Amino acid sequence: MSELSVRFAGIPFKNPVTVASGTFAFGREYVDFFDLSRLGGIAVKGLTYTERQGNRPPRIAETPMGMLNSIGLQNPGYRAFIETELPWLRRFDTVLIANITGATPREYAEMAEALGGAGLDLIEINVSCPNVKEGGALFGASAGGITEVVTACRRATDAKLMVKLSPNVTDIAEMAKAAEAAGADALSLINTLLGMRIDIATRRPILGNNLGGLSGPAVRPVAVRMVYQVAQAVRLPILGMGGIATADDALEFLLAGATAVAVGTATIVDPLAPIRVLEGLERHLHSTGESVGDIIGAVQMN
Amino acid sequence: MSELSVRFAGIPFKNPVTVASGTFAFGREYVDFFDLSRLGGIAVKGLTYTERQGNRPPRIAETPMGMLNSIGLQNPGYRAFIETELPWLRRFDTVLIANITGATPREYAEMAEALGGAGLDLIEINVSCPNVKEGGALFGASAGGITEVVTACRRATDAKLMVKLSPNVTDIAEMAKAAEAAGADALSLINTLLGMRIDIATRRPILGNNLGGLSGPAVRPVAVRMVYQVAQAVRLPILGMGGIATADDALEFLLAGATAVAVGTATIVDPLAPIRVLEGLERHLHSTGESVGDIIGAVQMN
Amino acid sequence: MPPILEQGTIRRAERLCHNVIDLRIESPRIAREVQPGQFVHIKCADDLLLRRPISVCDVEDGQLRLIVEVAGAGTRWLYGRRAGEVLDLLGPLGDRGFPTPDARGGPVLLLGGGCGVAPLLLAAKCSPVAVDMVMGFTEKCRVIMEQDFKSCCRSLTVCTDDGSYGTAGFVSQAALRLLEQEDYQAVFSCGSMAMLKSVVQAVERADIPCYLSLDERMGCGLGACLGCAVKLRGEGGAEHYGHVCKQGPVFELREVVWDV
Amino acid sequence: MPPILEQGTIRRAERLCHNVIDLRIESPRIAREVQPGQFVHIKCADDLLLRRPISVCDVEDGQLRLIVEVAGAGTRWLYGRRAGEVLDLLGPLGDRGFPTPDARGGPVLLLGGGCGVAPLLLAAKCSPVAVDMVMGFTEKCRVIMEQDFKSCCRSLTVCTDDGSYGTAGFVSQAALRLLEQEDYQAVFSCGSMAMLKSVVQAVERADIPCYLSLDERMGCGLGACLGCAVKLRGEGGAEHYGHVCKQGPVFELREVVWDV
Ligand SMILES: Cc1cc2nc3c(=O)[nH]c(=O)nc-3n(C[C@H](O)[C@H](O)[C@H](O)COP(=O)(O)OP(=O)(O)OC[C@H]3O[C@@H](n4cnc5c(N)ncnc54)[C@H](O)[C@@H]3O)c2cc1C
Ligand SMILES: Cc1cc2nc3c(=O)[nH]c(=O)nc-3n(C[C@H](O)[C@H](O)[C@H](O)COP(=O)(O)OP(=O)(O)OC[C@H]3O[C@@H](n4cnc5c(N)ncnc54)[C@H](O)[C@@H]3O)c2cc1C
Ligand SMILES: Cc1cc2nc3c(=O)[nH]c(=O)nc-3n(C[C@H](O)[C@H](O)[C@H](O)COP(=O)(O)O)c2cc1C
Ligand SMILES: Cc1cc2nc3c(=O)[nH]c(=O)nc-3n(C[C@H](O)[C@H](O)[C@H](O)COP(=O)(O)O)c2cc1C
Ligand code: FES
Ligand code: FES
Repeated sequence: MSELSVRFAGIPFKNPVTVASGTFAFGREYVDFFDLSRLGGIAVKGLTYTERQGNRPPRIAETPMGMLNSIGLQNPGYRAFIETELPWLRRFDTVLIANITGATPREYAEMAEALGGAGLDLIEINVSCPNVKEGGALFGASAGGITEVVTACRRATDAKLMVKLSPNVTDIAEMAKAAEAAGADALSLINTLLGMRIDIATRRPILGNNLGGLSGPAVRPVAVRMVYQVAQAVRLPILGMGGIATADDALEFLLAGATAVAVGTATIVDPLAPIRVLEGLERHLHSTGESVGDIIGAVQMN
Repeated sequence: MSELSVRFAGIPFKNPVTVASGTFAFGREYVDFFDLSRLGGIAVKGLTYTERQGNRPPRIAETPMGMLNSIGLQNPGYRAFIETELPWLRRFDTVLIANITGATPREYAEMAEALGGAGLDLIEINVSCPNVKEGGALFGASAGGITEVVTACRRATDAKLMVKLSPNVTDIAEMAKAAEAAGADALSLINTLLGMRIDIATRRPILGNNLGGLSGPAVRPVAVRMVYQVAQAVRLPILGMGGIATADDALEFLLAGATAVAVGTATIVDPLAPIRVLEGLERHLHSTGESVGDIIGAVQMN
Repeated sequence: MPPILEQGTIRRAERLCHNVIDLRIESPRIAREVQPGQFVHIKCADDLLLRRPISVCDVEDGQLRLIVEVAGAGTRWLYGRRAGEVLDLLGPLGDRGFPTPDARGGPVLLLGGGCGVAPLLLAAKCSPVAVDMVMGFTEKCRVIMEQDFKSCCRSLTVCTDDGSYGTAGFVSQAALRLLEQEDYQAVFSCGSMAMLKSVVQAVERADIPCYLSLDERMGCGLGACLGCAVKLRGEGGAEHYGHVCKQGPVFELREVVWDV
Repeated sequence: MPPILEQGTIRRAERLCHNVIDLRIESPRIAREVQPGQFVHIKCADDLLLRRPISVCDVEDGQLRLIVEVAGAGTRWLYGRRAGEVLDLLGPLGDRGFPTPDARGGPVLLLGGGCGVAPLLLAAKCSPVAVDMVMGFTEKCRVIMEQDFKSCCRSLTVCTDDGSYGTAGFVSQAALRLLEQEDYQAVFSCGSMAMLKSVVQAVERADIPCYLSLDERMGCGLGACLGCAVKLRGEGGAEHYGHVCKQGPVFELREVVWDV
């Protein structure tokens, strides 16, 4: 085992660097930049039960060291993913992570079952998308909602389930515990913080959908805090994300208790960001002579 | 009435630009830079029942376009404030805003009573300080906690009460409604988002207190969103803050529904920031021929 | 031609008028591949997170030519660049630029407004048929690139809104006159949304293809983030969201659903 | 002397060694007021929110002299500045710098480590009594400002940790020897926390006042945000938090509670 490899919810990852759902589509746009097999894992664009066109434009607004998005889960539906995208993605030697959002627990369960059956390594249950009206963040805003969705998925599949938590809650640890109790195998966090920008010239929100999700470096301190709190509260492995752009950022998440990390917005800015994070991590481990496992959760509180 | 003046909870403000609690101490450090009477209002450093020394250093960590602080309400106690600072502050022609944090509803009430008696224009009830163990954010994390504190204060004084809401909640509108129902006259938001930074070299949190509150431009989209949501939910006037550094930023908050704004972290960077915001606002109004009132809540949703 | 990340050194930075700069950037790998209508995505100041899309106006000797007008913080930063500085470029982007006109067809009409004239230059230079160019600006002091177009277009009409230079009036008005006189095989246009709208109205009556370069706020520029949505009408007439960065930035007028 | 906001133009930017730069900044209003040990608070790159505190090393002809060593993003930005560029300065800050020695007292001993030698230069130059300077660096190639101190100190001892230049060993060891030989009225010191600790140990035995310039992460630099706390022992022995930017940055060794 190389010093970069980790076991995450029982799944071997060749390294702890993955790409975050919604920032990497189904990978096709990035093959020109690097070999996708170098990644620890790929979380594909969020899938829904049926095809979705997403929200009206504009869908992106820049903010200080962050961005708001209101894509609204534009995707071809989970069946089309299984048929059209999955066979292509399979050629890469990396952990494939589906990301699902249902309008009802039943939709979640059906998708989890089908994707598990299709051989997805890990199914990320997105109960935190702030950009759709039904489902999504609605479930992620309460322990009860999380329990409901995760329980339904757990019954439907033996596949590994990872719950993607919303940061827009009072007590993230409570949400994590609910997911753990309902049978989740792992947690991922954070999804985006709900935000808004107003164009003072037009006096309208910049986003066509008015509100959107904040991501990027701006949110990193909130994400690191939540990863730490969740790591203290549950025994599940954590996929940490939120503003990771460099290996140093990734190390912060690992120290806080994440077993693996995801690069999101940084890839939107620089297609090579995940590789830079990976190579930086590699260099760091070489210099300290450690393996990733030595760093996970190694923060010493003051 | 000039185009800059506003009525806020029945109190006339000469302009809507105030300075945020904890970023302006008791004003003494800024008299060398500008005439404090130019400000619409001054929120003084958070006061507690007895003197507090605050948290151990380091207390500040920079983050992408933001900062974490864990001051922990270092202050001389509310009585010392009334005796030593208030008489000096009274010489300025500006609205004085006390900011109080109690360990119990009773402490809040006693402070509100005494400060009301001492003639403070507005009392900001801080139920959202993330940096103290007792009281503070503990109350602000639930509607019940807010009700308890505000009810106690309301019984204790006829002074105008403004509740400072925490952004670290699932549903900010619910908190606003609780404050309104309990008799608050106004709301201020947002306080800081709870965050953490880890020094990867020492593997310890940078802040001596481990966690701290995130402020500055990074949080602005979250703050604007919350001001908008609260403005939709209650009829109370809102003092909006969170990352305001320019007049354009202030206009976003006014459009979202704030009646006045506070400049916080920006003053820490540039002592003249509040004046720049004020002058920019003035120029903007001159150019459009509007008064502040025309802008408040004037956002048109898409 | 897969997109390339390239550090391009600015060789010349010339102010064309207030708030408009003409940059020549040594970027041989991108320059070799670029097609008319494509754009590069540029990392600007350190405190600006996202890249900014800028059309390629011309290519020569491994250099990209870009015309940038200040619209906000990112373009202001670009406006401040000087020769010798290095830009982080991603490009060429956009699967569809302006199509290559049919060498046996009629001439092509180019309609550009303000900085929107920029991408039309490469289209004009690459055209196997004659091109007529109409360019519009608010006023005389905003007129740019007149010589560039003169040297590669059969005719050039310069309009100013206030009549302070060339023909008084809008691009669409001058376009209408030309469309009556000549059998164009296609119209290529780029400019502000207001200008495009009036061009659309003018051209809709004529039954010829009209290719528009569209503007949308962008994230990745690669088709991955789905940020730069534009409503399109599909084969069967069904509406769906396409993406300006990948499927565009040039679209045929009739595929676009004009919501706004 | 109230603090002043001033845009200072860099007149000279000279690299003293790898990652250390010597800046001369035209800043007449701040320069007129500055006292030994005070600092300026500098706005660095646009993507760095907070100012960075840097001690004033010297003043001459309305120019501030600053010595900056790269420690992170802000100091790296400062290291990249060149003559002609303008810095946004806030200063002079700190109510208490190094005290003016009693003209009738004994000499003063200055102990500096690395870039911490910088503020001691102005203290040396302003001293009415003789000063002995001991400065320590990790190795020969890191030695800076030797000539500057030579020209204003009675004696100068240069130490290097590895003995590659001057005396081998730490500043505190050389200090101990000098303290045995001479009746100093005070010790002034500035350097890393590790160096200050060893100086504290060396000086504590000698019963003379020792003034240390302390480092703490800062926000406002004015005493308002209460960010730069340092634990102090008050009159009655009670501990409380003071603030480096306002009550310091120089403190007498016995007021400080050495927690860490
Ligand atoms: C395909 C394409 C080609 C373009 N070619 C040119 C060109 O050749 N010359 C030129 O001067 N401009 C061109 N633009 C417009 C240019 O991209 C915007 O003016 C620029 O992005 C504004 O950034 P800013 O930081 O100056 O403004 P800000 O308003 O500060 O930008 C904030 C955010 O909004 C985005 N944004 C704001 N306005 C626009 C806009 N009109 N289009 C797209 N994104 C916007 C920015 O990219 C940024 O993400 C082009 C746009 C597109 C989509
Ligand atoms: C009163 C005073 C005088 C100083 N004088 C000098 C001097 O003359 N020359 C010199 O090279 N350095 C001096 N320093 C140290 C210098 O301020 C820090 O090295 C610098 O702030 C680090 O910023 P950065 O962006 O490079 O590092 P980063 O680690 O990226 O900074 C991140 C944040 O932490 C703060 N920070 C990090 N390290 C320190 C530190 N050691 N002290 C204070 N804040 C820190 C930064 O100000 C910033 O807010 C002085 C510090 C103080 C308090
Ligand atoms: C454009 C965009 C689209 C996203 N789409 C999804 C999605 O479909 N499903 C999901 O779970 N998260 C989605 N996210 C959230 C990211 O996966 C990630 O949780 C978040 O952006 C924080 O990480 P970052 O700061 O590194 O981007 C999206 C984020 C962005 C910026
Ligand atoms: C150093 C610092 C100290 C603060 N102290 C207090 C305080 O004592 N009481 C309080 O209600 N808020 C306090 N705050 C929060 C601010 O008043 C404000 O709500 C927050 O910083 C968001 O605004 P900003 O981004 O403009 O700073 C403090 C913030 C900072 C940065
Ligand atoms: S900008 Fe990302 S899909 Fe177009
Ligand atoms: S830095 Fe603000 S009080 Fe010292």
